[in-house]
Amino acid sequence: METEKFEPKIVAFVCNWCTYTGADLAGTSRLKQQTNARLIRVPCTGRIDPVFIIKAFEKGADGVLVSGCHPNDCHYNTGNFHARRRWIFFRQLLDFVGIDSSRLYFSWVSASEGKKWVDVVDGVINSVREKGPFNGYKKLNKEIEIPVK
Amino acid sequence: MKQLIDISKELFESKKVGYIIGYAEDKFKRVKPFVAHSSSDAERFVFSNYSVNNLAVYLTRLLKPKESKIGIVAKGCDIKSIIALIQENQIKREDVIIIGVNCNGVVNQIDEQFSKENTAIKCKYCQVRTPAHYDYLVGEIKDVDLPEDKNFAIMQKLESMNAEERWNFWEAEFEKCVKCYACRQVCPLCYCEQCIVDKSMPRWIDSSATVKGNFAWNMIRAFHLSGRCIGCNECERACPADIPLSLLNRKMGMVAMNEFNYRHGTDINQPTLIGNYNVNDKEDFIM
Amino acid sequence: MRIGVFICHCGENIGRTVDCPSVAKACANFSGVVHAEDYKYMCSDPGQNLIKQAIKEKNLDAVVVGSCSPHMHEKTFRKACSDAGINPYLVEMANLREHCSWIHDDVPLATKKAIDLVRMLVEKVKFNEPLIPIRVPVTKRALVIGGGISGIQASLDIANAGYEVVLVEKEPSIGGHMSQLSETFPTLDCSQCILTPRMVEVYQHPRIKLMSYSEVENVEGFIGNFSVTIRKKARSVKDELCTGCGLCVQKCPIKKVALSDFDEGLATRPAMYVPFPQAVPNIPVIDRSVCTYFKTGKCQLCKKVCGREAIDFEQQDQFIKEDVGAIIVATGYKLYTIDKKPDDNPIKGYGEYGYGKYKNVINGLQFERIASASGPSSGEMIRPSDKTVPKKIVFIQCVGSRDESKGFSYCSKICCMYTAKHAMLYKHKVHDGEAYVFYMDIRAGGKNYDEFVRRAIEEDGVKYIRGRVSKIFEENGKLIVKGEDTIAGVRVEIDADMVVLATAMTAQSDSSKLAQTLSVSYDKYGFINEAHPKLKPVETSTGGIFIAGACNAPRDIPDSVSMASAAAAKALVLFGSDVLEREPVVAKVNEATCAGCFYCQKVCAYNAVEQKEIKDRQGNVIKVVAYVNSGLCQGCGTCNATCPSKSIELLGFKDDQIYAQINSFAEVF
Amino acid sequence: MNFGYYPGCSLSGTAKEFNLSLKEVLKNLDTDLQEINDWCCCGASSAHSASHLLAIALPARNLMLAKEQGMTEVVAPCAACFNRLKVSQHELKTDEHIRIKTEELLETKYSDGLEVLNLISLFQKIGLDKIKSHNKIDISHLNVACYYGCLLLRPYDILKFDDPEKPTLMEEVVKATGAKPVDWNFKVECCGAAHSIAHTEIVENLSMKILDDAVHHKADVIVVACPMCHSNLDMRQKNIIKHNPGRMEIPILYLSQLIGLSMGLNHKKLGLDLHFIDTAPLIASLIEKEVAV
Repeated sequence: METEKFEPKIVAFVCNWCTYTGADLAGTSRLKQQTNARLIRVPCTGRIDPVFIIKAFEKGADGVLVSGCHPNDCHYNTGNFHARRRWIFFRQLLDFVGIDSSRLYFSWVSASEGKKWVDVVDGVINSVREKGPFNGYKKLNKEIEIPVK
Repeated sequence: MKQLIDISKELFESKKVGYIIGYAEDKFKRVKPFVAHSSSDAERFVFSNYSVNNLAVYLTRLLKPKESKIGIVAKGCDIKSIIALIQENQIKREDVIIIGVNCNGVVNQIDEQFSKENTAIKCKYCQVRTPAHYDYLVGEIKDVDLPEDKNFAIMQKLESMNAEERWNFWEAEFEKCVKCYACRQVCPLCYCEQCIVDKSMPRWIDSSATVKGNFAWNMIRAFHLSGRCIGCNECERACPADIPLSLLNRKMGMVAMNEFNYRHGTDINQPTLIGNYNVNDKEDFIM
Repeated sequence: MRIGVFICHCGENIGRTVDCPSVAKACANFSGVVHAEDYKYMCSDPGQNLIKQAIKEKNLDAVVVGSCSPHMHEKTFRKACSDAGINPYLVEMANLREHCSWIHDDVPLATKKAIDLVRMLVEKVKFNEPLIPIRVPVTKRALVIGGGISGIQASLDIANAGYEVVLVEKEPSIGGHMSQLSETFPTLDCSQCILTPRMVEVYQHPRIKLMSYSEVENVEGFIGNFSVTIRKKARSVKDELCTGCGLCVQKCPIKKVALSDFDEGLATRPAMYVPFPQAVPNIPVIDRSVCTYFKTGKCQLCKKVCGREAIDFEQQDQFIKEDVGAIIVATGYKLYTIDKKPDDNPIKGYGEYGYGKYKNVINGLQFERIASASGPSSGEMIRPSDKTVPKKIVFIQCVGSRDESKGFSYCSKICCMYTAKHAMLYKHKVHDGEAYVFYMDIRAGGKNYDEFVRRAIEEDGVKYIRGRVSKIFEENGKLIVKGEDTIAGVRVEIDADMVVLATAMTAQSDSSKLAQTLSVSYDKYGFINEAHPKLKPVETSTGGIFIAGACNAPRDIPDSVSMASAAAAKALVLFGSDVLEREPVVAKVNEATCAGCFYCQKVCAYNAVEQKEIKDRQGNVIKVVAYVNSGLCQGCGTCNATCPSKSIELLGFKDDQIYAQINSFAEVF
Repeated sequence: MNFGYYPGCSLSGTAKEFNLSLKEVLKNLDTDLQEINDWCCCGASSAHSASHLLAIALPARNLMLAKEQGMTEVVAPCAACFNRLKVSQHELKTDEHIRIKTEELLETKYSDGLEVLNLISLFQKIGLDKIKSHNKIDISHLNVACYYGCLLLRPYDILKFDDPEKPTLMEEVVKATGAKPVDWNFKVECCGAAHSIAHTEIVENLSMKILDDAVHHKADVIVVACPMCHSNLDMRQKNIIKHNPGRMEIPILYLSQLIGLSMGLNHKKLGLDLHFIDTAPLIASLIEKEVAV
């Protein structure tokens, strides 16, 4: 196990209208990417609650990506603006408690930006891989586990 | 204190208030929150350097009297909480009568002796020793000798650490947390009827007092207060495990200040930070 | 819960990179999954039958299909499951094609990911609730705001289809800017000749309720169920009595008291006036700001001459409520004004062209009035300052358009065409005159448009100079136009008799206010946004509100008319059914735990969150909580994320559903 | 009132009379100027064509000095200096990269908050009523063409001074002196600026048009607030007339000189004898009027 190459686990929260569709376009265009990301589709970045991100880290994510429509392109007009304001707080809070910003990424990817999506995903996977596993929670999780005899 | 008692009595006699939340001494001569229901109760009102508690918390915990108002004795910092509660639809301005008190600093912990060293840290950076908003104003301003801001040094130290070191710092702190939720109970802005930590479907925050759950709890608590916390530091004072909770709130306050030049609880008509947006909000962190 | 998992090979598309049989096998072991199988084409008829059969045989109550993107076939599978008796909202799709097989090469890794993706949705579907589409009744009646050519067209289309229309126009007459035009491009047919019959048709239509000199004050409700308050401004004339004889206008003693808006300030009008002879309705208005009676209490000449006793000096603004199911916004445009310095921003406004300084520097609409047979000079080509025939005329295009520093970054679209038309009209009237046009590019896209511009250049000898004008100043009665010919690479100076500026088309000054009243989005210029630039050009962000014409962007007459008909068609589609079905993905409040902080209300872009009082048995208000109007909610879920106690949740994407997905993204941590 | 003062090079050389007249007028308006100690060149019209950094750093040095010396408002009478100081402030505020470089170069931290005033905004600040109250000589017969040139007004986004195409603030000051500003066409046209040396013919051509338009609109005098404009219109005027005969001379005054005249100050103290175009007839006309009264 120790010698096995580290493969980061990435959870991506994406909005239905822009990024999810942009990721669809990447697929339709057969743009190859690494397999580490797991997408969770929500209607809008406005729906993404910081507890999602904490929970993803708790569950063993090494990196989290949040992506939605560009400003002014939001399907729901203002969802991404409210989301952006929350992120400004949340990422600095996470950083302050020791989950630094090289584990939490944000992007605007529109439905037409299949290529950008691939670059974003691969970029995040690569930099988290370089950063190594997120041991903070892994350690805490081990402590809770009931030892199996 | 005569002024305070006179005003309180007058309010009772004119039937303007149903009760007044203030401070009184208990039998051990300790200054404690006290709800006066009559003129004679009001005789017991005191205000001193030992009037630590932020009484605004009771505004959402007590039932509003029928057909009259709630009176409240409040320091400059506590009045910010009252304004915040008004901003967030928890009370109506016309339902409270605020007896503002000029404050000359309060003690750090109730059982301590008031002195320069034992002055609460929040007093160090307080700008509202004379309240900004009130119906009545009592007390006098004296020169106060303030202690150094110990937290500032800790903040600086934390900011200079790398992520792992910060994580370890907080891990050590949160290990002490017993999830008693005193921080929540004492917070005037934690007025939710059901806290997210008490929600079991789904259970976002582990309710057992494990470090993992404590991380989630304290992060979410700070996040839910971001852009809202007015810095009364009651959470930290109430914490039996002495976790420096105010650091988290202070960090969020700094974000609100640096990014938005915003301070909650200063103006009833100010649009709240969360819940509004600016098209030009900073987004240099977004790819 | 009994869940069925169906893995599609999509021919080779998924099967090539994802080992579908082993995915199905792995899924069969997930808790709650009682059936898992794979098939070549799940979306085909046999594939769908497979699902239906399994639902019946295995008594499934939820389904996860691992196939293509939900954007592709979610509807298909929901329909199939619904046919077999499962609520369509208990069906989830794992995207194994666009998000897996098509973007990966490594079969084991892709297969592992596919299993993860299916597992996440199996976990989610366990928390899905059966949802029933929201049904709302439809009021089959339309409101059209704006009585220009777009509003007229939309009103006529809807009314002719058999539905009632309320047409609101803020001016005393309908007709809009088109009624001011002399001739129209590219055919040079007379504008009023083609417009006035339409105006009369509107007036006489039994199903159109025309409310001129009125404005929309307030709009409540949602698609199919709007309640609109309209302010009917006091005309000081009882419109039900007035016959339009015009005697009062003739007798009004203060004749030249105000500049005529219709003539763009080139002529005057009396205090009592009809904007133009063909006005519809032909009912005069008293301009109270200049009327002698309203200023001094004396005169009343109009009242004396009116045989029908229609004059009513005491008339007040009236507020009228109308219930409609659809709203079409056709409020049009106004021209960028260069005749005064815009407030607080001196850089805008073209001081170098001399705002308000030179009488003979006019804008395009003023030229239309000069050229119009019904204009102040009866169509004689004379300039404003001394009423002489200008022998040399300069047209400048893109004044305010395509000029970010001084005006707007957008192209006003119609100026190339109308400038060519102006130059032609001028040359047709002043045969020995010279016409120059300064342009940036000629944008003449449209049927017979470029031919039209070529005609101006080639047949009528209009001289086109590619370049900008830097300064206009007066010298010895001539306007010296200093500019640049970028093709010849020389500076040019023309001593013109008159200069016509093709100023930008801008949004109406109160358009953002109207947009806020309607809760539709608008851009930074005040133009009302379409819901989608390509696929929903006449819809707005709010259901049931449509747009037509230049309120959306600069637009010429044919485009406005076709857009108006499209908007009318959209309204008619709405009227085609008695009830509307909407996706039940809306927010719902848990009133027991809501603390009433109303942050949800602040973040809602659709005003869907309302305040609701909870009362005890005596009728005392115990607390105020949030309430979601599901007719307005669009299902973004921003409220859900904002609510600190999670007392408001978005159905279909509730917290427990997403939690389940996060909880299961990795088999082991 | 007290203002910081950045005279700049021109005011100690070719535009000596500008400096003289300004100081003389301000003395009478109870306004003190405190010259920035150890000021240096602002880079003028040449530094920015050589090095962007230098063009920012030179004015930045002066701004920093002013701050250090406790000033909050600095008057830069020369339009070019005004322009360069404002541009430097703007760049330092908006471009972090250049600010850091400048700070490294000057080994001082830069802080914003200094207000830079030009000649016109200085008089606006002192107050038009105050100027009016000091009027001693009636110059209401004087038709004045206010000439702004380029550097006072453009680029507007940075200078935020007056309408860049149709300015009026100088006219307001002129009105306060009692003189009559004329409405004319070329108040913001370029005079040719630094081409004065290398392409004199361009300057002559451009300045001629300005002079002609002023005369055409019945101006008796052109008033400027820029040493460069002054030198082009004043110094080149004789040659303009020589090369384009049939023209009348028109005196070019600094705004401060005009105010000085209305205050009845000594002509020599205002430096009115230092112009190429003789101001004596103008002064004579004032005295004549005085005598007539």
